[in-house]
Amino acid sequence: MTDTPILRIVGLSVALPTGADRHHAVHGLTLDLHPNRTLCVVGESGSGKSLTALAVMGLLPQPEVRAVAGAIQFEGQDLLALPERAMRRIRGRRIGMVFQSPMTGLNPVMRIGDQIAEQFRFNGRDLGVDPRRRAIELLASVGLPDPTKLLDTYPFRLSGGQRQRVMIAMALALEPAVLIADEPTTALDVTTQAQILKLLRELQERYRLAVMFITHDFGVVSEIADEIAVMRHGELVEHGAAGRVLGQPAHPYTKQLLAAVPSLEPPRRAPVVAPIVLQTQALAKTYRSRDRMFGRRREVIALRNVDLAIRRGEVLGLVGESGSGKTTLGRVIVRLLQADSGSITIDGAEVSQLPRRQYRPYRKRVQMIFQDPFSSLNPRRTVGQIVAEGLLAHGMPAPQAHARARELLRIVKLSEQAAERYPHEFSGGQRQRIGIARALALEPDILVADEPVSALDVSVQAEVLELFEEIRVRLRPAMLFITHDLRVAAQICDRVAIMRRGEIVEEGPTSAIFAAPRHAYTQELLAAVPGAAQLALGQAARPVSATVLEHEPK
Amino acid sequence: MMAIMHRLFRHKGAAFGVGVIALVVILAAIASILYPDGPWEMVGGIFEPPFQRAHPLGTDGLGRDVLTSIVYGTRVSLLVAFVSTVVAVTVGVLVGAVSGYFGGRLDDLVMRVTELFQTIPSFVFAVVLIAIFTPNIGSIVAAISVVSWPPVARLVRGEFLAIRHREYVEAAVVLGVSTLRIIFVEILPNVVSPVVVLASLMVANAILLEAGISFLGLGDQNLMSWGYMIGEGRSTIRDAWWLSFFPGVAVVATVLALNLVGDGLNDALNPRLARRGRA
Amino acid sequence: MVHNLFDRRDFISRAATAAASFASPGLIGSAATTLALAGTGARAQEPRRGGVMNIILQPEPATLVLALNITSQNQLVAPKMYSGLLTYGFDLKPLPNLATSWDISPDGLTYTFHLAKNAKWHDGEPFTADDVIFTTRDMLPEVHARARVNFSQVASVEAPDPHTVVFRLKTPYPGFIYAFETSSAPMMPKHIYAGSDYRNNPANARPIGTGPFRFKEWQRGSIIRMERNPDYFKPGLPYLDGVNFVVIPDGAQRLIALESGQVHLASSSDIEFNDVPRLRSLPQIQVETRGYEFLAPLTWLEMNNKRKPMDDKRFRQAVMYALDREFIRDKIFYGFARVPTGPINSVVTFYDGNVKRYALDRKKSEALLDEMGLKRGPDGIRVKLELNPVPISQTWMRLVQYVKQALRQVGIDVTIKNMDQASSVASMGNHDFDMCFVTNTAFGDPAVGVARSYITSNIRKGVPFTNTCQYSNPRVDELFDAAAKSNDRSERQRLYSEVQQILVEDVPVAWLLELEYAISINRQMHDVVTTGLGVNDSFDRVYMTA
Amino acid sequence: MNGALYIGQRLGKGVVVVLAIVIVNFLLIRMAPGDPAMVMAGESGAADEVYVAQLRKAFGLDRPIPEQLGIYVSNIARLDLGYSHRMQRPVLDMIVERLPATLLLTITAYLFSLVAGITLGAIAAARAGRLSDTLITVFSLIFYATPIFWVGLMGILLFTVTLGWLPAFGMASVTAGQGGLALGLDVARHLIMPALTLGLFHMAVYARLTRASMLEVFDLDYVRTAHAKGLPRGRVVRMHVLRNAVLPVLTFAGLQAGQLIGGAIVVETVFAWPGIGRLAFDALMQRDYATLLGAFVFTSAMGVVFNLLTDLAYLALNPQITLDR
Repeated sequence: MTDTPILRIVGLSVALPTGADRHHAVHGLTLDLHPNRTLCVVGESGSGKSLTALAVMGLLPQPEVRAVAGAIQFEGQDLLALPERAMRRIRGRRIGMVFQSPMTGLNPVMRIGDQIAEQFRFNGRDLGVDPRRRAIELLASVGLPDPTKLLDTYPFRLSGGQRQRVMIAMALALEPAVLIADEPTTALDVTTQAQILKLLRELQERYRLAVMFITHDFGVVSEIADEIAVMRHGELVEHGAAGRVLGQPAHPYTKQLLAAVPSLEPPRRAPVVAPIVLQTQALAKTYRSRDRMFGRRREVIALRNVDLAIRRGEVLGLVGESGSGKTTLGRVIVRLLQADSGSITIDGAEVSQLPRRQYRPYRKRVQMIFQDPFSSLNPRRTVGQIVAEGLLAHGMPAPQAHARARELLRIVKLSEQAAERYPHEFSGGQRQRIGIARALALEPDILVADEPVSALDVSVQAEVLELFEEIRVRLRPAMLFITHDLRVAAQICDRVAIMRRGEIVEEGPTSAIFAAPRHAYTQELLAAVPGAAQLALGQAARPVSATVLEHEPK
Repeated sequence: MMAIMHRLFRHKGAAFGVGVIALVVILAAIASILYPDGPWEMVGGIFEPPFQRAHPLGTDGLGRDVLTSIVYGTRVSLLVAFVSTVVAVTVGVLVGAVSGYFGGRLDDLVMRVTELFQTIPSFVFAVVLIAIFTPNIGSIVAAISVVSWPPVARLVRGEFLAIRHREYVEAAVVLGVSTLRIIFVEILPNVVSPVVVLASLMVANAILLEAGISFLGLGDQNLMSWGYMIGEGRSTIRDAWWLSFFPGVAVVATVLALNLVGDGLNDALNPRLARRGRA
Repeated sequence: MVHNLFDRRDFISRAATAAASFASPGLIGSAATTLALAGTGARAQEPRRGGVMNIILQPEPATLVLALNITSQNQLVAPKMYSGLLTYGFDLKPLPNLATSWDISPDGLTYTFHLAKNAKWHDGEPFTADDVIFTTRDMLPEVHARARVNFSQVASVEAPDPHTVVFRLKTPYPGFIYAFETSSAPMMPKHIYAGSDYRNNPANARPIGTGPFRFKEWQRGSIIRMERNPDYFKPGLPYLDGVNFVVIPDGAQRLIALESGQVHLASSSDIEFNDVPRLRSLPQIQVETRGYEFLAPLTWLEMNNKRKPMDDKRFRQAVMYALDREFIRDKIFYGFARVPTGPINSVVTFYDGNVKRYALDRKKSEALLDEMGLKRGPDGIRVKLELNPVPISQTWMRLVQYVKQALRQVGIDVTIKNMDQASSVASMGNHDFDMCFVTNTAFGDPAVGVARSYITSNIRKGVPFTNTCQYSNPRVDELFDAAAKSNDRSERQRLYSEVQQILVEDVPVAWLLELEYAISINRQMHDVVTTGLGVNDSFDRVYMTA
Repeated sequence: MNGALYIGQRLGKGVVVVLAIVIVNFLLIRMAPGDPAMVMAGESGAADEVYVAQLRKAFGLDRPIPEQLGIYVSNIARLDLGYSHRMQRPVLDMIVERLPATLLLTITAYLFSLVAGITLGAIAAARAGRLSDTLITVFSLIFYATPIFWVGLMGILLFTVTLGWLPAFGMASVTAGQGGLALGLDVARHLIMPALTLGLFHMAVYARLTRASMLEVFDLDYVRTAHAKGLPRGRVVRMHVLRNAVLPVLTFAGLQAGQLIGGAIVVETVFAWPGIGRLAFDALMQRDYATLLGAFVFTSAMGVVFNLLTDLAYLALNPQITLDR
């Protein structure tokens, strides 16, 4: 039954400032929101989904970005035409909004209670309600422990998940009819994400809310969507019931997106038989910081007695949530950090205690690929210089180094002319490729990849994962692949190690771990992966074609 | 580089600033051609009022032409300002880089010293230094440099601390690039823009400092400086207001121009701010 | 609020604001009558009691005890509390003070002073000859530089009776009569200072003298207050009820205070010379230039006679010819000066004007320099020298810059050394200078104040205000020595005339100015400047009208 | 780690800073050419070696420098700032006597510059791009570029010489005999121009800083959340933007306190304000080491105290650094 929609977006167009890469952020968009139904608007970055949400709330960053056409009909009014004073009465009272970044979404210098109560004082005086009591109810309704004490605490004391719950409570304070959630769980760990999605589901049913949920993660879509709208370059390419769109996608772009989502079913892989290249025993590391303002000592235990081993040509996945110590482990192995105790052996030789000078030859054999494409390349140097840096550092004469650099760029499917251009002229995916080229320059035996694809859109992610697959097959390095995304781990790793609070709680071949997780935490992790239950999303990584890498390894 | 210049000039304030600075530099260069006899020559009656043919800005207590003095005053201001800033920036960058990159005991020491300089009233300290080492152009430049390097050191240290943990620096470490090369190739180029902006503001501040020092009578007696002229005009402010007024205007114009250029550079060098067209 | 924050609290509560009402406690009876008095302070006014005088003081002296501090500021303040045996008229003739009469033996060796019978110290103790002996024999020689020189001539001093003092000199010294001016020999109370550490005697906080006014209060940094001494040894005097010295650090503020009548007297460098003409035009202000005859300040450009080329007389003469001293007098000191002819100020005894004159003559100056072989270089410069500055006020610095510019025109390129007053004086004292400026005081007699700058015996490295130009001429030494000792006035005049002839020919220093400091007085005050000491006198005869 | 310990720690650090300043200056001044003995001798008319030597002994200048330093530092510990032979008075008395004047001037100027600076900065940021923003920006640009003493002089020229509204010199008019309120008003009238002159430059600095800081905060997520809650613009600007934007300004102001006090030396000279700045300047010219150093110790100490007070204000406003964590 399709009851009457509560909010109708009709032919919305949002113009971008001159000089932007295209004319319109959103072009001719028509969508409806129905009470007690969740519409998922899904699309890659730059698809205009967030701006659509902001347009509804009337929060477009004036004057650069303006709604130039269409209407947003809500409760008999066109929101686009409303003056600011009238729009202010809609915001919060009739339409609530939750944003992506919980850590920075709350005012750091104001108590939680005040931030919720101020809405009643300034935007809902006529509701005749005691703000403090109402706030306690709201905090309880979003599942936060001991709400009364919470009223007087400051945001910095809460975790990401807790803060997101507070944001949701704030959005629902004045009992709006519509809730807009712009990627509310993207910044959260997968277990916390699962709880928030469940909470949103319950709240939507309890208050018969019309929810517009914006995300780029199809797993999340499959968990929560009643209806799906797929957007690309500001236009609606597909719209329909959740089951239909996920099961039988009509538009080729939707198909391509779904295909790009790595499946949770790990492909069958023969165990790698090769000598162990990298081994660590009882690695431990504790961060000690002296707070300058008060001189208090604070200690955070990052690694607790970590043993792992990677064979030549094998990809070991290191999976864990934020704060599990997986990044610290990666940095200790490439010797960006010094472990407190324990040993690291490369081809049987203990290296962690070697002084700088003796360790230098091993530098060439261990390389790292970084996570953030925008901060892993020096903005002031050309791509050619970046890739050749390692070769030059190890004494290769410049012309030869630059020639090798151009070759490497070709290997990672970038044009040779890229060598003369600067990083800011490339997209996220291309920058990651440059990072990979840089890491491969010294033909390392060990490659540590720290969340190499987490910052990329799913389609770009797929291409880069494909590149990793080729590297694995052609150059057969021992690779430590750090990620929080179980789907990615499933598709690329031979073996997987699950880390929690500095310890490896479980380790084994990927297919075995995914099929029958032994440790409770692993089970919880796997269950929390969005879209795991509903449908076998996506498919195994495509086999590697031999032709891609003509160049034989050394 | 051209893009930066283009953005700089789009910032109308900066364009005005660059214009004024150019004028001041040109005046300083051709002063001895414009007025070969120098500022100390007694060319007219004493205390002649401004805005008349012979002496457009009037004359002072010894019949010296105010306009000539202002033109010659540009030399002292520019010389003191630029030399002291170059010295202060060089020292500041070196100290900041070392303490920012290596941290530890050295960093603590550097922080203590810069805090010490921050607490001392720097103008008073400069005045004492100059009085001690006998006021002359050399001691003025030295004194201003001594009090102006700490802010640069703090800025560079901060930038180094931030950039040092950026992934592209860690990548260089992993690649086995030498520390010196990392400092000079990876980090320093990215510190240039904030330092350039600070440098322009430091030149402005140095001019104010020099003017204050000369005003108190600690300037170089043989060099005509704006601060000296303002101080000289003070005792006869009632009947010869122009003696203090015009050199003051010269100081304000030059310092204002430098500040505008500083703002312009700031927006030109980190474009994301420019987007909001901050004046 | 902290008390001393408003340290001006009860300052001149009445005088300035309500000019008409003189409700000072001491004048209860005649308050009504003064109300009727109107009109200007014309000379015909009868002197009458009452009123408090406010005098500008800048900077504040370190201590008021005149024996311990004879800076120019204290010479203005202390003579109101202390007295000397004598004072001196405009013509520099000695006049009675604590000494009612005196006589000098024909051989000029014995000086007998008859003291005022009824003089008392402010604490009531009687003033006797013992005080004079203690002061001139014990205290002053130890703490007072000038007195030490003057009284070093004394062979013996005794007091035949409590009111008579007899000085016997080793050799005749006619200048000795000028040694008894209040600041040169302030009489100090023996019963307080005898045997004590003069410098740290507790009594220094509240000076005890015999003068017309008694110390009342000193709020540091703002005001010194003195009240009328009822037992002053001159009957019926002083007329004023009190005198206040107001510290006003800023030049412009001193001007406003004077114009608005808040203050009645400004002297020496309190007011910049360029402001005096405007002050003179104001109805309520009278400008007096007399009163500096005793000090007779003379300013000259000192040249280090031991350094090339200043050792050559012709160079020094060339410098004299290069300086336009009329311009200095009129354009820099606004006419408050006289152009000197030689080493002795024209108001001082034994001055002789018919000497060689050095009018401005740049051609002659350049001729002399050429004759010396100091040809102009390609850049027009003959020689490069250094000049010490006088950074005490804008007027003096204008003089320094004028001299530099004037010498530049004849090819002498002078660089003004960057130094503050302290270093400038230090480099003069250590003979470490090319050229510098000196202002010297004559103290009435050439033997006392003039000789010291030119006699070879007074070339003393490390001590400023001596023969720092290191001029040495045996004939000049002889003449000064003889003149100091001779008792015969006409003989001394002949000797001093010859000395002036020689010095003007040798030009050891370039004499620039005989300063006539302007004394600005509010017309309400009368008989302020009555002696050669000017404002440095006791003010016991000053009186105030409406 | 309670508040008292924190204050104690900061004060301890402050004392170390002041001590370091004193030692540095003591050594510097001793290296200066010329010394007070010569100046004193010179000014007293005639002088000879005996008199100069006497003075030098009285000043203790004949003892080796390290010994003099040792004595001096031990005296400082006992708050005995030494004896100024120039003024024949203990330095401490002279400074304590002038401390209220300087405190009155600097505190007024400091508060004025902070409050006015932040308010103007906030207005400019809130109305970014509009007329009031341009006016305030230009206004602060100009005052940021104007030498303090010139502002003072022009103020005197305008308000005293031409218009005659305001007194230009000293702390109280010479005729202010009356006590209490009348005197208070009179001092207030005298305070206007010096405090404004000293404050305007720093006000411009804080205005620019507040504006920039607020513009940055406008873009932060919690401000967008505040807007999404439908709060009135005034509330958002005041409670969410300003409260966060003011924190960096306070830190900067705390550090800059020393500079403001440094400016006092010039302002006190121009306006003949009987404070420590003027005392330091006169002492400098007359080579009166004891007084100069005493003045320095106090101005630095004031810098440390101002810095600490501003830090405490910062702590009060910024809950993230709680003392009792």
